[in-house]
Amino acid sequence: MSGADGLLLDIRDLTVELRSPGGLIQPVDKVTFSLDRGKTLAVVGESGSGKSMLCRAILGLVPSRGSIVFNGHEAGRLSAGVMNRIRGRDIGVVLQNPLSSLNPVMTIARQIMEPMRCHLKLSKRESREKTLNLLGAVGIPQPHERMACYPHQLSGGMRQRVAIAIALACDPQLLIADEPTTALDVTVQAEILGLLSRLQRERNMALILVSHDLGVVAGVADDIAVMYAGRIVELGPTGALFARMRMRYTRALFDAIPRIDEPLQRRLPDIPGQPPDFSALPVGCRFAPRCASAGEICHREYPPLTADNADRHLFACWFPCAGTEVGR
Amino acid sequence: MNSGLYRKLRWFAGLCMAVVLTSVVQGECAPAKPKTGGTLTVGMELEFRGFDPLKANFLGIADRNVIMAVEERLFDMDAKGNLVPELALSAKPAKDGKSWTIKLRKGVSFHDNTPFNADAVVSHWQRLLDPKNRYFARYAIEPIDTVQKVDEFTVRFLLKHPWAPFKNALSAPQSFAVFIPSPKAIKEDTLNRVPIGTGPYMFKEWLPNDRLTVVRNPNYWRKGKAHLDSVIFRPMPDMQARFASLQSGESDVIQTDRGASIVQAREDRSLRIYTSDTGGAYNFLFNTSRPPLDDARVRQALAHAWNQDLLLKADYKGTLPLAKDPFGGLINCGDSAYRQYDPAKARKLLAEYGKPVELEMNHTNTPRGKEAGEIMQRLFKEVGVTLKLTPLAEAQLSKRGIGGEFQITGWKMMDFEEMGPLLKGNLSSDSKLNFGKYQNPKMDALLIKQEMISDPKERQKALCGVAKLINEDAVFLYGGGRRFHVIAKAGVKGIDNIRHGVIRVSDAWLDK
Amino acid sequence: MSGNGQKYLLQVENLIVEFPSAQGGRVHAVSGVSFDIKAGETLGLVGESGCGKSSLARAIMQIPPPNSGRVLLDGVELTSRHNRELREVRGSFQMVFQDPLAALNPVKTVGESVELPLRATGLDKKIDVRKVAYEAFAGVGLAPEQYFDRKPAQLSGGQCQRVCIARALISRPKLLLCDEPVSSLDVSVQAQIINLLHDLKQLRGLSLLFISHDLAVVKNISDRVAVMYLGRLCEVAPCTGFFLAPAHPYSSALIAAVPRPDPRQPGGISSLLGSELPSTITPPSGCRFRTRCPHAQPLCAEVQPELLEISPDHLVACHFPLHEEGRC
Amino acid sequence: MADLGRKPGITFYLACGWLALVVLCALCAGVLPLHFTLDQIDSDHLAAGPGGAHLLGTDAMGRDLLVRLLFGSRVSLIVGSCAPLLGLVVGLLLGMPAAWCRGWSERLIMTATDVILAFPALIFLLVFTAILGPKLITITLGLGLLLSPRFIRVVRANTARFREREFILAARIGGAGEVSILLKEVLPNIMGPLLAYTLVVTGYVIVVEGGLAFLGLSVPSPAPSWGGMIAAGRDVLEEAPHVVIFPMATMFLTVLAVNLLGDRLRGRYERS
Amino acid sequence: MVFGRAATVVWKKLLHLLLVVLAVTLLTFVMTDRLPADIAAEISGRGATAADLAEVRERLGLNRPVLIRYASWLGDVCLGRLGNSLATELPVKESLRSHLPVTLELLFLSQLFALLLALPAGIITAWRAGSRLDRLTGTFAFACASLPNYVLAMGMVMLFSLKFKLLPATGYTPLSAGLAANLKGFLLPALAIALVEWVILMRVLRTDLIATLKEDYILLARCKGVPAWRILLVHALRPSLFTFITVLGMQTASLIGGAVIIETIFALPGIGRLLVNAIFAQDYPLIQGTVLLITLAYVLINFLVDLCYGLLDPRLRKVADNG
Repeated sequence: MSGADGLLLDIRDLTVELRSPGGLIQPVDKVTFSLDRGKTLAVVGESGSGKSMLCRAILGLVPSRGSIVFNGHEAGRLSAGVMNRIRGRDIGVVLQNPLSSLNPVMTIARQIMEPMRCHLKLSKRESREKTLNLLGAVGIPQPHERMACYPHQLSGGMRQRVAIAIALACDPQLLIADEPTTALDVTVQAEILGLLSRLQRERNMALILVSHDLGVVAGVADDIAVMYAGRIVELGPTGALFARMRMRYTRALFDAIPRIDEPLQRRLPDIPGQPPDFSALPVGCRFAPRCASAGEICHREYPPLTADNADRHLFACWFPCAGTEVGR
Repeated sequence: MNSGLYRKLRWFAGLCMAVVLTSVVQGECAPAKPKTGGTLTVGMELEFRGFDPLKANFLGIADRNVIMAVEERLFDMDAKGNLVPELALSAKPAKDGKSWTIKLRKGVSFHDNTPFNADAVVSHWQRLLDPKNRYFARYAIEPIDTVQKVDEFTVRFLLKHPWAPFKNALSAPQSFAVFIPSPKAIKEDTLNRVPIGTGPYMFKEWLPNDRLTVVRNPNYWRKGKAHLDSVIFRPMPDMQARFASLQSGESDVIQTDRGASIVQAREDRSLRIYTSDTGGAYNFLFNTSRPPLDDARVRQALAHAWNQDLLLKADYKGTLPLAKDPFGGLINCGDSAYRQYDPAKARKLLAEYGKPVELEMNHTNTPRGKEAGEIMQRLFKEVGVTLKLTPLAEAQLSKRGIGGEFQITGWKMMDFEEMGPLLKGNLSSDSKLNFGKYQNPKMDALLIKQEMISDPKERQKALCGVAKLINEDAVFLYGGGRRFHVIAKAGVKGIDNIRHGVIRVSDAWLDK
Repeated sequence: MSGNGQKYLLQVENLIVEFPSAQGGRVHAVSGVSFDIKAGETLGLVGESGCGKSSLARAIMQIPPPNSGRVLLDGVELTSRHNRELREVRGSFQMVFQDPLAALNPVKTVGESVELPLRATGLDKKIDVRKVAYEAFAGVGLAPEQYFDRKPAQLSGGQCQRVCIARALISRPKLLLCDEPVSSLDVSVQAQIINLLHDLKQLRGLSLLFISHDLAVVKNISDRVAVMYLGRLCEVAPCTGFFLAPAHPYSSALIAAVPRPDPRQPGGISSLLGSELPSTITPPSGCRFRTRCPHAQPLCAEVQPELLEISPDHLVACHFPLHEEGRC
Repeated sequence: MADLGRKPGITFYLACGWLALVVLCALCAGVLPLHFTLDQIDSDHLAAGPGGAHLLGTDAMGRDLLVRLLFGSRVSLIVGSCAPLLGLVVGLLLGMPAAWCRGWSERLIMTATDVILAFPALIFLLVFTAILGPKLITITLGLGLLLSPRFIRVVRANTARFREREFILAARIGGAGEVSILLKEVLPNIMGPLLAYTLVVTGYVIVVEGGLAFLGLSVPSPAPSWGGMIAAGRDVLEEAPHVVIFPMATMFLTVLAVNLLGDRLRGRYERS
Repeated sequence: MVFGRAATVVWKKLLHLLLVVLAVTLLTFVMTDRLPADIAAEISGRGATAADLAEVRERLGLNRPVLIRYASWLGDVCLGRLGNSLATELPVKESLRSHLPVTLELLFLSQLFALLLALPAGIITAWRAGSRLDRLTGTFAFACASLPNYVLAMGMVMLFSLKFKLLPATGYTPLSAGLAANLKGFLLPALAIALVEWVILMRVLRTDLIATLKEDYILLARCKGVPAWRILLVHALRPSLFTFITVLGMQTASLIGGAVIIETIFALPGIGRLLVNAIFAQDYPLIQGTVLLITLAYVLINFLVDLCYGLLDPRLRKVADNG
């Protein structure tokens, strides 16, 4: 990673432990990664792999172990009040479903102004002005008129733009976007992704982009972390990762995507079975039960997250793929 | 919660011989000098009906108190049965007994400044006597033919025949007719809601179901009376609420017949209890026109199965006297052949009757009515009689009673000191008021005899004969004698006389 | 696949669906749509959310019947049938919904749900429903012994969708409508379901109406594609030609918007669709796409373009169709 | 509210135990070896305190409180269970079609519902009991009818939630008729919340029956009811509070137990 | 066109409400006619004969068929006349006017107390759902809900009025006699009602609030770093008030004629007692007038609740949004 001055977020052995009907579970298990200012990290995995929980842990919304160093401060040691100040001011959040993540009974202007007024103590006029700018910046036409609108008066894409405006209200250093396009149409999805990466570049924000679709993040992420059953199984710069997918799960995930540039009526190579239940995790590699190339050791011992050589491309697999380039 | 007391004393005003047996006062003697000022709050059993005789028809137990404060009679009657002048000065009968000449007081005026004179008296009485006006209790004053003005302050009552109870007709506080209202109020037809008289207190306001307020009449002709600034009459049908209001201080004096309150008040040194016994009784009417109650044996059996003592003990906590006759002790008839509680005898009589007996009783839907019903149900059950209970609202109970739609019904005999006319009305074969449809020539004969005879002793004998026959033939069952109770704060003075349940606020004063 | 002599399994003629909107006014969900599906053919129906795809599907299923227009299945008119008659032929056309969990009664076991079509039509007196249902479970790749008596909440999304497919197929339909059957599923599971549909199609000779907003998925499974915009069809074409050379500007924009899982070829951004979908209560006059169309001319506002054949089997409703400008 | 979403706690078992006891008492009141009958008057012990021959004492009329409490539980339980059940049945019969059919039938049913809701309940009960006589069945019927609009509303609201649900559409596509959809698909789904609501109403009805006793509208004598005992005991509240306290405590505990169960049930369905 | 639709909605609503009022009053007429009680007997008293009763009935016009009497009553109502009570001859309007303030004040105070208890308790228990505080509040609430209000009233009178002599046991002091005295008289009855009613309010609020707190927009608000109190009061409370408002409306509506027992125990001259007395006496004009008042109040409250829905949720403001 580049110099310490560029380091914004450093996470070591982050573990989330929750009570569930099936007993104590760890939806996030010893996750370690770091993120530089102005960079984009994509976290990819199937639903239930612990991606959203990881985001909440970073935000301090769920109790966690391990260390989170944000901007030089160890977040784990910060009090709830300070955490509250960091949330919304230094870290902005965009949630998956724009239909449900905006308060239906508040005008969008109020919702965007709220963090400014809470954190930056802006006056009503200042915050109105800033809101107008923001609405323009996220591409909402006629922002003046839209200010007084309620969320239900906007389309899904517009709502997600509003949600992004809320996240950007206090000019955060980090934006966490938790599946920001999953609930949207393909057409809108492209726009929102484009918008996010444009804003990220313009504002030199770091971005954590969570998605279940490797294809979606390919174009925007600097780094990609693939999660499976609570753990990061592969982590590396996008280019390197796409060039050589080492972990078999990553590869399978990639292959399962139907592609418009593929021939018609191709049988998709799917991953058999289901992701494991957190309350009954398999011993050894968690992907082993679904892995075609699993050997005896895979069922016995968890593979460490390591790199082949000194590069930043880490993966956790006893029998990594040969590393042929993916794609056509 | 429309109280069973609603109807407690609602009957036509009557003709009474003024004999008051007791007027017991518990508590220390009142100091001589009344103090002036203050507001007295009186807790009443019922909401007021109104004060126009033609509209309200009869004086309820609550109305009596108000009307006595606002309007006045020509005469009051003392405990010995002598007339005591009020608005009149004197009353002289003619030699033939067929007319009375009455001198009126001068210089008195009504609260609306109309002068009190012969015209006021004549117009009031003539209004009630006019058949067109259908005054409900006109038959009670029927012997009066007409009332004439002799001069400005003299009136003459012309009677159809000599009539001994005339003095009662002029003074009985149960009767609407005795109170002289303002002729102006009658003319303007406001009397029913705004009573106007010559009395010590003037009507101020009436908020239905909440309060009726009267204030002192500054121009009251009897100087030295009307000590209070104002009196608030508050209808509180709920018995417990009424007593609670006395205890917590919202009321100064209350009417009640609730045993528990009276017993509790006896323990409370800050409270005084005033009682007054009179004629009449609580009773349970049998409908004797229908089987099985047309059979005297069945009625007698029920009389033996009934235990009045138990009712008085359980329901009234012993605060009512046992009734064996309707005279409230005013006439001593011995035991009047009263049928004692004797289940064995009852069973025997029923066995003689031979058929199973199933009955239904109407009672008021109040705790009191229900309790009486439940006691009777249990007692009858012990002798093998099934009693079905039908709780009814007061108006329903009345309607069914009057219409004869009942087998047994809770009822009351009104609080008269002279019970003769009432008994005649209730028990004569041909009477419209004979709701039990009781037919007995022997009874008819006795009733006519008591009316005709003028010799007091013979008359008493005849009345005792009636009382005895009631018990012998088991015409109805007694549910306790009439005794009025008033509970007051110790500081309330001058209310010792509570005859017929009336709290005479004209004499009352506060020693606070 | 061509040939006029071939029998149409489904014919939809001038279908119109309107309903009162919650905000007042009438929603013109489907405004005169006609198309047909041949036996054994798969038609992919594509469009943004809110374009009337689902309304169209439900109108074809007669839940509720359309306001006007005809639906013929195997030459038999469905629209004029009464409830009872309709119920008798329900078995021959079935549907799979978008949200598999919502499409299953939460208090019943999935087995009961699968048996329902047989029991509802009174077949339970003639055949062993349980046996048929077990077979149906096996047919969609679920072990009946393991899953038959579970409640929907105890299954994963993919398993629920398999159950739904089993239910749809138990009455041996000729036509299967799939209303976004994979859009709520993870990529890996999506691939499983698409493959399953592929297999079933081949095994049973099913005809499919496959509705999706994801062109990549549609391309993977369809023989022909129909593009829908604001209640009208823009283009109907065989897959081969369509993806090579879309004729309608909207089709072209849709294809351009599909993300490509390749960091070197980000794509997925289409400036055409920046503006919002117009209201379905007051749709634009003439060509409904004209408000977002880069090639709109005054004529487009006045005359509604008809769906015309520009090459064999390739129909397009545009005054100014594109020529060989499409991508891929 | 207690122990929502957890394993049943001690309160839950206590509530169940108490209700079981009350039901048992109501069932066995006739065969228990009691020294007194329910209307037997012990004139030597009027409003006697607990102890002696009368375990819980006697009421103002000298009747054994324990015996009356036992028999009173029958009335409270019958009214408390039958009236809500009647309301539930009416609610299902009218509420489900109202939610399903829409149009004029819905408007008619909802207007009728509003009429009953706006209609002063007292007039209804007074007239009802005045015409049919204050019998247990009359009161149960009357209360049930009065409750039915509330049930109709709850049923309608719960049913309407499923109108557009996809599994209902799926059943319709599967060829199921509307009646069978209502009965087999919707009913099992709304039964849970409805039962929870019924339990809450049960507690309410037990209390209301007592209120009717205050107005003299309760069951006919000699059958006792808890509410009737409280109303009657009010007369001797100051000198013999136990006459009120025992039936009050019994009613309190029963209603509390019912409420606790209802809430637990409600909590269960809310989570799912 | 949009305006036309809005107008139709309002007209439909008004028609529905008018229908309710008509149906309720007609039903009242028919039902009270079936009452075995008899105003004639009430007026005539116990000494009356059958002939007297018949005469009174004739005079009051009670011999006419029910529907005719209803029609003439309705006609009078349209002209603004409610007639006079048969029993007291007092204008029905005046009776209502004198009883209504008591009921309204009782209603207002009891609902105020209920709100003061239910709102904070509902919010806190929802926020800390499952905590010890939640369970404690829940248990206390259940205890309250399991006590009939008449028992509560009896107990409070014994304690506060008779034992400690803090508050009056009965009666109504008009506002003209001073606010303090007036409030003192209403404190116990209002509390007796409120202590039972707040529970159901609190429970629906808690349930809805818990559901709202699980919403994504609450999560987003937390992500925005909004303080807890603001999340509860600004974000979560308003969307959670629907059932709460509905229940509040229903409770309030039922209190207008339904607080008979409390009014009796505290000797308050309210609408409930007026109605019961009128029913027992079968005083048609008074019954009808009171029922009309109660129904109108019900209708009005329903209307207000509907209005509140619109205020609470902009999605329900059908009319305004369609520019």
